[in-house]
Amino acid sequence: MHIGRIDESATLGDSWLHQVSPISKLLAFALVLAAVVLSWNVLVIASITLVLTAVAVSARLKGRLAFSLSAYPALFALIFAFSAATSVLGGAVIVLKAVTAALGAVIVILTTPYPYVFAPLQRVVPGIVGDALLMTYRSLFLLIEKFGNLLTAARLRAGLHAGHPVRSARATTRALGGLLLYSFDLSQRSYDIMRMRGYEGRLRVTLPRSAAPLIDAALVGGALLLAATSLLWRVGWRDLNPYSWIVLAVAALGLAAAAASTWPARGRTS
Amino acid sequence: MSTDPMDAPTDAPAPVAETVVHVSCLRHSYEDGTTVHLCGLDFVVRRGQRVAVLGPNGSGKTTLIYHLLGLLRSREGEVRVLGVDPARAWPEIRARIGVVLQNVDEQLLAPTVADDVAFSPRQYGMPESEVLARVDAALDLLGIAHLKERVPHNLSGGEKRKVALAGALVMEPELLVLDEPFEGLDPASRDGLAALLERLATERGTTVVMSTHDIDSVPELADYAYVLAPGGAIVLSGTPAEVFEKADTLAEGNIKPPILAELFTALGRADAGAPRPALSIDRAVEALLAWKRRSTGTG
Amino acid sequence: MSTDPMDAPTDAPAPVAETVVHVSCLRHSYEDGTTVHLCGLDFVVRRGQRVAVLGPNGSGKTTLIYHLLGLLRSREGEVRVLGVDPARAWPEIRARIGVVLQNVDEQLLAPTVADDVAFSPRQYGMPESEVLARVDAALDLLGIAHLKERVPHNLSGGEKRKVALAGALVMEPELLVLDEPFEGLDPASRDGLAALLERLATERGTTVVMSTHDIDSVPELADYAYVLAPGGAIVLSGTPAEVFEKADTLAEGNIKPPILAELFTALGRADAGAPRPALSIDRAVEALLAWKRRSTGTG
Amino acid sequence: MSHIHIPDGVLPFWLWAAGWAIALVMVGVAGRVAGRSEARRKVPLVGVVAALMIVSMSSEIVPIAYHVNLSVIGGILLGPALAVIAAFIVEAVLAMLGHGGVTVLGLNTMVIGAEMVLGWALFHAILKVIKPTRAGIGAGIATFLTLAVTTTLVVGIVWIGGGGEAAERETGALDPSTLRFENPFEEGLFEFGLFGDGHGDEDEDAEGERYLSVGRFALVVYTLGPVGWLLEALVTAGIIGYVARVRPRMVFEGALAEEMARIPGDETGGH
Ligand SMILES: Nc1ncnc2c1ncn2[C@@H]1O[C@H](COP(=O)(O)OP(=O)(O)OP(=O)(O)O)[C@@H](O)[C@H]1O
Ligand SMILES: Nc1ncnc2c1ncn2[C@@H]1O[C@H](COP(=O)(O)OP(=O)(O)OP(=O)(O)O)[C@@H](O)[C@H]1O
Ligand SMILES: [Mg+2]
Ligand SMILES: [Mg+2]
Repeated sequence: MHIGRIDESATLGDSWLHQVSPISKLLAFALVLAAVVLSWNVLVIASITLVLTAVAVSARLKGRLAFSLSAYPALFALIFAFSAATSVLGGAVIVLKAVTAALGAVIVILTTPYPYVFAPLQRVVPGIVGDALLMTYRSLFLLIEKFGNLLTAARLRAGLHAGHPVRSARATTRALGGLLLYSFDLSQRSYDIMRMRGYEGRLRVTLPRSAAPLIDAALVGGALLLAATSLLWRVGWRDLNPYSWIVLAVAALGLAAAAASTWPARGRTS
Repeated sequence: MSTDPMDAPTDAPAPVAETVVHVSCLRHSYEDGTTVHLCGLDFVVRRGQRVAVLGPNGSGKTTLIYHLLGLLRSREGEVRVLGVDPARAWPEIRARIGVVLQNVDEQLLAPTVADDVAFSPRQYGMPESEVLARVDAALDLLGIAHLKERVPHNLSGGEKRKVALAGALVMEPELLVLDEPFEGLDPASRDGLAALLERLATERGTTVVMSTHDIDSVPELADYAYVLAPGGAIVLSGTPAEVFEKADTLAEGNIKPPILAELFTALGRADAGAPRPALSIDRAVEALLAWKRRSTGTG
Repeated sequence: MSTDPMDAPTDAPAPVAETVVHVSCLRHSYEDGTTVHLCGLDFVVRRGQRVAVLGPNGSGKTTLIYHLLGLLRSREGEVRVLGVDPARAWPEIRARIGVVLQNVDEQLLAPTVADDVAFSPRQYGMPESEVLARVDAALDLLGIAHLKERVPHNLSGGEKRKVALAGALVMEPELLVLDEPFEGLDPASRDGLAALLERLATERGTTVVMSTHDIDSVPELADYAYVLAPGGAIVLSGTPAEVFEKADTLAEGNIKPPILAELFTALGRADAGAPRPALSIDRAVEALLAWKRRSTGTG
Repeated sequence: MSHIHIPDGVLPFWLWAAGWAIALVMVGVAGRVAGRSEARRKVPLVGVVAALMIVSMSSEIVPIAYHVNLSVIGGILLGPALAVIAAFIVEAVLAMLGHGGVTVLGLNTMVIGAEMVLGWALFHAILKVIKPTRAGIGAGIATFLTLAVTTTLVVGIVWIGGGGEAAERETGALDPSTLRFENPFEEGLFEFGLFGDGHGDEDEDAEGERYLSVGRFALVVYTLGPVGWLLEALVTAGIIGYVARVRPRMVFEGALAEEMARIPGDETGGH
């Protein structure tokens, strides 16, 4: 969960998705999110997952990073599913929705440098919220990293013994308090430095134009298609549900195609 | 922003070099009760000077620097930087000051080194072509053009510091404030940075305030030095040569003079006719040869 | 600091000291493709040795240390520490190794300095009376008893490093691994730490592996040095005196020899009869006096 | 436990829409209030608190069903106005990561915001009767009480939305028949369900309870809840006790105190 790895994937990658303009990506993400939100059909959601996976594969995102980032929410969805859903199917849908939405976000984050994500966002939300959102994003990864380092330090310095849960818990809590202060100081200095270096509450970036507007259009169009499918199945579920497998099949074909198209390159890199 | 910072209007009082920083008898109390009392001599920096702040751990160097940057507000004592109180009017002077703090990790803001260095010029709204030219120039100055497309968070400690320095230099500030800029740099990079600071001072008239523990480099990299005692009092000031002569006061402040100074002191103890301290290798060689010749002459 | 580092035992092969660390031809690829290839000479540390790892920024010192601690796992090459592969069997050897990494901020785990230093002994379940005794001893060793009740996060950079060091020393480890332990310490503290490491090595037989940029202290603080070239190859090893004689290889590795070595080299250039390099002030004074006397004699 | 882990589409439209409306009003008011004070310099604190809440909400302590919220800590450190903004940001980021959902973002903001504000208020009320050196314990008590209240709020929301026919309408497609595989051209030639009972329309009357069993939800929440509240209270007590000792003003004044690092003049800066 190293911020460096996310930055790296976002800025150094050169897939077709990296070349799509950030606005199109955000728009497509919003549409995909809408599709996930609307649908309550396990096969349709699974199809969206497959399509997103196909996109991730064709953009050659780092599989492990993308997976671990998007699997995170699954854990919590599982908790909810466990406590609230009444059937295996319902639980599966809940988990799948969480993972799919996260995957969409992860694809955007891994292919768009964060200033490009936040510059448009800061234009639409109130000043202080946008400012705080940016600081949250930065703090988030700093924190995760620092927490990891802190755990490493603890491990190097004796480790947290499973045999002493109370002692370990107490040490962890204290470390959390320290982490809070440390990360506060850190983000304070980080923010100070940002302001010293000219930040005024709005990131100023020139959003890159799309390299190929057709691809942009295709991306947004694809997302629109997903949203439409989702809506269609939602509205006409009584009639359409039996044919959900077709959607899934189409998505699976897409994934297979994406995987096939990148196969030689994948073989080389991994 | 393309005009030379030195043309900026300032309030020069005297015909000599104008005062850029003036701190007098500052007292700062941290929340937990720790008090740093930077009293004694006034801390004065004139335009074009390179000033080193020396002092043992915990003497208040970073605290002083935070006050210069308006990050802390003084309860007692006065701080003036470029003619204003930085704690009140920082935004007015911000664009004229370049800063690198002690811990560089948190100062790297952007996803690539190039973007990071470009951060300030972009925020100040420079045209993109100029931004790029400046970024390249700054990276070249520090010899890290090869890191341009790397991700800052993945760099080694010393590399990160160089990137942070490039980010501070890119606006061609008239005042550079550096907290332990040499920490984590390899000796060659230190020399490079020292040479760079000297060039900036002579060519652009950049004023530099830095704290450092690298005593041995001080004679090369600073025109003037202030020494803080434990607890924060400013007990000594002067050119490096002047400062390092006062071995007693230094010892009180837990500061070891540079090796060459020590060598000459030891030599003086062993041989009454030993040469006066020389603080650079060239001068030391000269002095030693003269000393030998002299003794050969007399002996 | 009393014994001369040059008298220290070096890598005698046979019945002498047992090998504590052995790294051979390590290759590490970071995720972004940056590869560090620590090949060339083997990196061998014997019991009781104090070994310094030198090298320019980005040469792979931290990478090497992370492998010793099992924080990174090698794809190629072998790493053995205290007889095991640390990436696999770290818990077995953990209690015998004290560690201070480059960024100390993150290593301070507890709300007060005393608690922080007590972290390891408490986790290992030592009786509280012994914990307290050890904490006091460790704080005294580093001269920071006055910081005992302070909050680590509020300390200055150098003070934090001393606390981290105390935390590593409190278990009386047989192997100390320190990444740039002198960064941010004032010169007096550096000397203190160097003396402490020497005392640990002679009294307790503690083995020390440290990376450092503080070339000038190397002769005093290490018995043995390895030099990494940019890119990571291990190009030189030997006692500090041996290493610093190879000025050419050093220059390739972007490393400047210590000031005294430079002084004597410069002196040698100016005067054919100049003395052989001496790396401590006392010896340098002796050498210079002898040189002068000799010339007086001949002159 | 008080964070609603309700994914999108479970609750009826009117409920989550109302949640959105209320949350937006809350954020708007909070933004106003925060804007009037010297809020700019508190932005990094908001960022860290929000980030900490996100991290902690994403890391479990007890394997199942419990994670720390740190919401009361956030409330104490930020004070009410900024707390609401932080709550909104936390939920927005979690929603972006699929943890919580977009439609329920408003409700979630309401709940977490309420938790933070209530925690802050209770803490300061308790501070009036205990010594400042006991701030940690005070924070612990405030946390336990707050969580008890907000958990009830959550159960209430689920109860309002979960039982009625609205849910049935809204969640229409959650039906095992989803898993029937039918040939669009030869209707009924082959079909099967993944879980055996693939014939969706045979038990219409039981559908209501299939979506979301409020009773079971409440049962789980109220049995596991107190354990979670207690853990959360302990964690809060530890952390606030620590911060109160180290940076007392952060706790007692609930915001950045005078000497703390900041760039002055920012109140006017920006836009
Ligand atoms: N945030 C803080 N809260 C409380 N005390 C502090 C804080 N920051 C620094 N101090 C204390 O103030 C004194 C001066 O610290 P400062 O960081 O200015 O020292 P320094 O000269 O920069 O030291 P170093 O060389 O180790 O960086 C120290 O005693 C330190 O413990
Ligand atoms: N997490 C990482 N991801 C990618 N590359 C890395 C990472 N950490 C280090 N590197 C690279 O590996 C090389 C060696 O780094 P390392 O940190 O070992 O150097 P170092 O010798 O400790 O330098 P310094 O003296 O500056 O601390 C450098 O080129 C660095 O950029
Ligand atoms: Mg400092
Ligand atoms: Mg390093």
